[in-house]
Amino acid sequence: MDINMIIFAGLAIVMIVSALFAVTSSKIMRATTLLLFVLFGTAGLYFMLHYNFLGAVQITVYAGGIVVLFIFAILLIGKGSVDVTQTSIRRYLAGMATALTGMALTIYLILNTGFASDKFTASGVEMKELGMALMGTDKFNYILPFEAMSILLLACTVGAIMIARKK
Amino acid sequence: MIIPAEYLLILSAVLFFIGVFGFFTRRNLVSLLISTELMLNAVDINFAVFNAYCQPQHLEGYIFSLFGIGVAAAETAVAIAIIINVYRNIHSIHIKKLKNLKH
Amino acid sequence: MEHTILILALPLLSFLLLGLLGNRMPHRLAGALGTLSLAAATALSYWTAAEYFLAGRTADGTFAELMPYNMTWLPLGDTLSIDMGILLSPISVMMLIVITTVSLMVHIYSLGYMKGERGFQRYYAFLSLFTFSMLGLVVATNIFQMYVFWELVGVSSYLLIGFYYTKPEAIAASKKAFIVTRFADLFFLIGILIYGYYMGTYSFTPPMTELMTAGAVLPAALLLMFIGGAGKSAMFPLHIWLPDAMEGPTPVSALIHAATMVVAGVYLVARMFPLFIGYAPEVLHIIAYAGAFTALYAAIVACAQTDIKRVLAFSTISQIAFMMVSLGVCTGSDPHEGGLGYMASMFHLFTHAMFKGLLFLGAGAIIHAVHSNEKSHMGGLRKYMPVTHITFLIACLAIAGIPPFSGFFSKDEILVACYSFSPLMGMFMSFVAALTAFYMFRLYYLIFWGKSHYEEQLALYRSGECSHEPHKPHEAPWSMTLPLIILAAVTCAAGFIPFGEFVSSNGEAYTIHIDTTVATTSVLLALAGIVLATIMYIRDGSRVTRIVNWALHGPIVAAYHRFYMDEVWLFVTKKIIFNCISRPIAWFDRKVVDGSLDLLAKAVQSAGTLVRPWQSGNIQTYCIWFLSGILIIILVLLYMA
Amino acid sequence: MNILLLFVIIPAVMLLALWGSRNLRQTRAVMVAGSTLLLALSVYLTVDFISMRSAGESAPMLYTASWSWYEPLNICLSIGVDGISVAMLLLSSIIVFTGTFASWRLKPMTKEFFLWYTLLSAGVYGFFISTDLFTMFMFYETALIPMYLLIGVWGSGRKEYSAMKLTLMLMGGSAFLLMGILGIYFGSGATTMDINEIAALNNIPAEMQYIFFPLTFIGFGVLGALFPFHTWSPDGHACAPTSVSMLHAGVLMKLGGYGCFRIAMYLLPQAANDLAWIFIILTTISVVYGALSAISQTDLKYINAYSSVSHCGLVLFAILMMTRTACTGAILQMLSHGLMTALFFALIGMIYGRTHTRDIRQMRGLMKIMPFLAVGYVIAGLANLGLPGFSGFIAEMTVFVGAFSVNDTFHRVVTVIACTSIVITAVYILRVVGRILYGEPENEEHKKLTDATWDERFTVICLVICVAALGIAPMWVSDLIGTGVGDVLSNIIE
Repeated sequence: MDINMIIFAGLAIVMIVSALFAVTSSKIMRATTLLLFVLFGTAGLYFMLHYNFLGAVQITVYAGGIVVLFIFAILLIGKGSVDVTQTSIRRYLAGMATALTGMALTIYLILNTGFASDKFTASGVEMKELGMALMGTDKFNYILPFEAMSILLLACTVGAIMIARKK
Repeated sequence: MIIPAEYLLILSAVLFFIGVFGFFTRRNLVSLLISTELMLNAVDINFAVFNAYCQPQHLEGYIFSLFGIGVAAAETAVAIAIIINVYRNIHSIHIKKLKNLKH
Repeated sequence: MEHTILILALPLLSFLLLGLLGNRMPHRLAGALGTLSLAAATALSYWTAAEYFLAGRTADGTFAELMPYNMTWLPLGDTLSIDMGILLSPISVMMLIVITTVSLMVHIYSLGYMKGERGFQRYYAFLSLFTFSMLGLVVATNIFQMYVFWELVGVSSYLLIGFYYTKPEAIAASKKAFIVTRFADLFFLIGILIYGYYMGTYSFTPPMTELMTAGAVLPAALLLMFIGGAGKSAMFPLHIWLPDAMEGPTPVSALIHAATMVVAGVYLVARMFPLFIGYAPEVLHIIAYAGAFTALYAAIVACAQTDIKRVLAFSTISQIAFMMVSLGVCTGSDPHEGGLGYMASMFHLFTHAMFKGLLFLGAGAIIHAVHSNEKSHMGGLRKYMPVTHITFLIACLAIAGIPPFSGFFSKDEILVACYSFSPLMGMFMSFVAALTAFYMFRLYYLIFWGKSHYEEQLALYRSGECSHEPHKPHEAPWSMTLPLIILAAVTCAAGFIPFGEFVSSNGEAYTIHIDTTVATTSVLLALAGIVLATIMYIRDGSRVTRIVNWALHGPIVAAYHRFYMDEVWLFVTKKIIFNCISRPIAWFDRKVVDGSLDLLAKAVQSAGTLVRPWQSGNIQTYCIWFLSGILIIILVLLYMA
Repeated sequence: MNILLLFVIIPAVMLLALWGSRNLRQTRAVMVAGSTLLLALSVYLTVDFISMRSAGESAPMLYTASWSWYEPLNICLSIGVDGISVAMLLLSSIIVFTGTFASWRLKPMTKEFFLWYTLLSAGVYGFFISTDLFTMFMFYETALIPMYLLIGVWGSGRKEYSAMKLTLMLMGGSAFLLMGILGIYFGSGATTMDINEIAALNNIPAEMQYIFFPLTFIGFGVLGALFPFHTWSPDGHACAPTSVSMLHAGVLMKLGGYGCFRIAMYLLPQAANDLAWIFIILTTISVVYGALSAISQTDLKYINAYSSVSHCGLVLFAILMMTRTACTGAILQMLSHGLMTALFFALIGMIYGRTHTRDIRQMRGLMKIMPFLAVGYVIAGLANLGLPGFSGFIAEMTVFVGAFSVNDTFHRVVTVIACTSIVITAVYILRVVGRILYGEPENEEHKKLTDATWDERFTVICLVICVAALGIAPMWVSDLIGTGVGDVLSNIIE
């Protein structure tokens, strides 16, 4: 049993269990906290793939930014957010059936596709290389999406302020 | 030892469908948002995995994941703003109460 | 003969002029215009007749059939076409004379009768229209032209009956007249369609080859045409419109419903006579039996009527039936061998037009004087209205068949024809003739003899039992008496016209000779009728009358109600056609046909309601469906792969 | 420049001018100028056409032209007219012209009304000039859509219901029609949508004809008020404003008959021959049934709408007889019914505008109150029941003579049944005339009403003159339509 495998197994178990509780918990705050665990677990996976920068971003943006936003929202809303009643049993079952079928199908497909894992190198990505890719204008360079992304973020900042502003 | 790509993909698939399940069954806007985040997260994992296992010499998946995180952030910000606004107007974020857009 | 077109054109022009500009004209001008144009047409007709008959016979001893005008009006396919033209033959020329004469008399008469009426100009316009259409009918060169004018005649009759359009009875009568005749015209039309198809032409003289091959089709066509004629000529059971048509102004009744239009059916049969006699003699005999029955029926009903115009109407029906019988009893085209009826019929048509016109105009004068149609308002009028009295008497004698008045001669010929057909028919018609004499004199006595209604009312007024002073009956103005006198003169003289010289079944000259046996019997029978009427009605309430009334109470009431024929028709039309066919169809249309379409719409709508919950607006539900859909598609694809 | 294009261009220019017009006066001026121009154009076309025919021009279509529209589907703007279309164009322009005057005082939104009205007429003109299946269908739809708004907005009574019903049923019909057209196009395997060329090919397989002939015939038959698809007609006509009723009954219903003849039967001759009997039965029912229904109606417009069902049924009846005389009669009947029914609807609209009721039980003695309108109504009624001297007579007689010349029992029997309609027509016409026009006025309100205004008089007189002109001098019509009918028929009968 390889150490990588053990770490992965640990992460996987934590993530799945947290996720399950996150979507079933009747306490919103608890759900958010469990989501945080999942996000951290994801960051862990990125690190395992040697995608360190991505893992860092995952932690700062998701865990540090988004979850904080959630918590702010929950705090602002207060009591209203406690009301996390579950849906009707019919839809519950329908949702579960659909989700399980989907899951089964996807897993079946994944297992039957046969991915070639041999190209994997544990080298990770150089930050310089990444910076060049993000800012470059050549083939496989992403300046345009990058700028689009920045505009999107700006727009949604403005949008969020506009929406949340008191009248 | 290298973890087989399938394991990672299966993990992300499980996470994704948990998110789907949550999205189907939760009745609270914040909970829905949480489910959405789960799904997005699963997708991000897939991008990273595919990049790492199939096209390590390029960075498409990597950068897609990055953008995905950015978009998730933006989306959450707007969503939370909307939720707060909704709450301010109807004093509830229960989706049953949100009917004014329906007609 | 080119001037004949003017005979048609003048009344038409007068109609258009009066119809379009009449409202702006003073009454006097409108009347003068109508009368003068007709006078001109009359003069032209006489001129035409003179020219036509004086031109002499052709080599085969007949008068030539002239066709000064004939043009294609409406082409129907490659061979058939509806032509419009003028055909001059002995009977059409005779009809020209009859129509223009009576029409002129009516025009003059109406100057006085309709004086001051609202719609005076309209009245003259319609009269002109009628005259035009009737003239067009008689000069028709083919059966379809006849049908065209036949319809026009019908419509002018409709307009004139409904002239007093504020009177509910007049409206109903006009409607009835039009619809009943229209119903009969339907058969006429079908007859024409058959005729046209098998003969390949609408002309009265189809090619010999077609005639030979036609077989049983031609008699059928002719029978159908006769039904059309029966409608116009008020043969039983299509006669019901004629008595009601008396709601129109009286001169109109004289012109249309006594002298001219109602004989159109007779004219039609006479026009088609060569075909009838040559190819469908059995149809002719059907006509004879139908006519005989009608003649009897109408004569009996006439005995019980109290409205003087109704009596005259039934007498008209009866007399027209005489003409029909006379045509029907023909067995050959030679007047000496079974073809006498044709000449007799035309002769009777001619004389009847004159004396029946006279009777109606006289009745009009009486109605004008006493302001009522009912015999109870008359009586003893002979001293107040001498001219009317004398002329009316002449007409009564004529219709009763007393020599030397015209009716005697024509009726005598008819009876001769009937006896030569079968003695039974002859005796039957003689009896009807006697009945005719009876009811006409009943009418005569009721109007001119007996106690004067005016005097009774005057007495009541003087004794204070009646609050308003009755109108004193007065003799009509000269414009009304003049036509009476002229027609009376014609009635006296017309019998001596050598009618057979002009008109006969095969076109050759035929000299009328009186069959003394038949003549004697018929005169005796007529005298018997007159005597009976004299006994019963010369004074009010004679014992014989009372006995007869008591003994024959039931039949008299039945006859008064015209043997309930109107009720039967009303039942058929109102109850059966309107309530049992039209109403259900309307209901069916609204509820079933329309309803099924509405049901379709409703079904679509409820299908919509059924699937509406799917569009609940609930994102989560949509997502479930969406995902399930995708899963299913993937599964299907996998399965197929 | 093809003269026929003017029939589309003038309405288009009118639409622009109407859109730009600022007040009622300008709107009316545009309408009068445009419709007069169209009337003059169609009269010129008629005269020119007849003179060309008599000069020996024997091509099936004259003034033909074609511009390609959309190559891949072979859609062209092909135009051309034969005598039938010329007659229909003449009829349409007369109705549009008089309809303009009939809605002279229409309120509110006069400008918008005339905009839709002109669009509708453009569709009608376009339909009659085009010879391309697709273009025809397009113009057909153009004519249908404005009807919804014209009835739904400017109508009376249950207008939304009626407008919806009318539009849905006609749209349903055009769905059938579209299938039929596609069937014809693909069935013939032609590389053109031009009807004459498809007809010349005449190679649609029989089994396809049996499917697509009923579809096409019913598609047009809905518009031609074929039983049992006629129920839009009473409601639609009853609720429509005057000039729309006129245009609809007068022209639009003729599109149905024209289409049945020109497309369904012309292009699918074999099925037309074999399946005609079904439709003959249906049309015979239409003829008698419409007339019988009219007897017991109490609403003036309903009476006339059912009468239209009966008369339009006669049109379809006649074309199905497939003899030259009957088909000529059908065209005559289209002209005649178009004019008469327009006259009728115009008069009913005028009477309704005064009495505010169309219930015959509530009117009486109108002859004394409004003599002009009453006389007009009597004339219209007499024309409708087929009085010689008016157009109805010649049309009916031609139809009956033509129908009777088919020598077999079935056709004979249905012809006789159809003939009975002339009696029934007399019954319902005279019933109305006797009820509302004659008698003494009873309603005190009605006694104060006035007679027709100048524009109404003008409308009525124009139409009466047309009806009488066609009825008195029908000879020219056969010069006009004879060749066209012959060409179409020769393709059907073979």
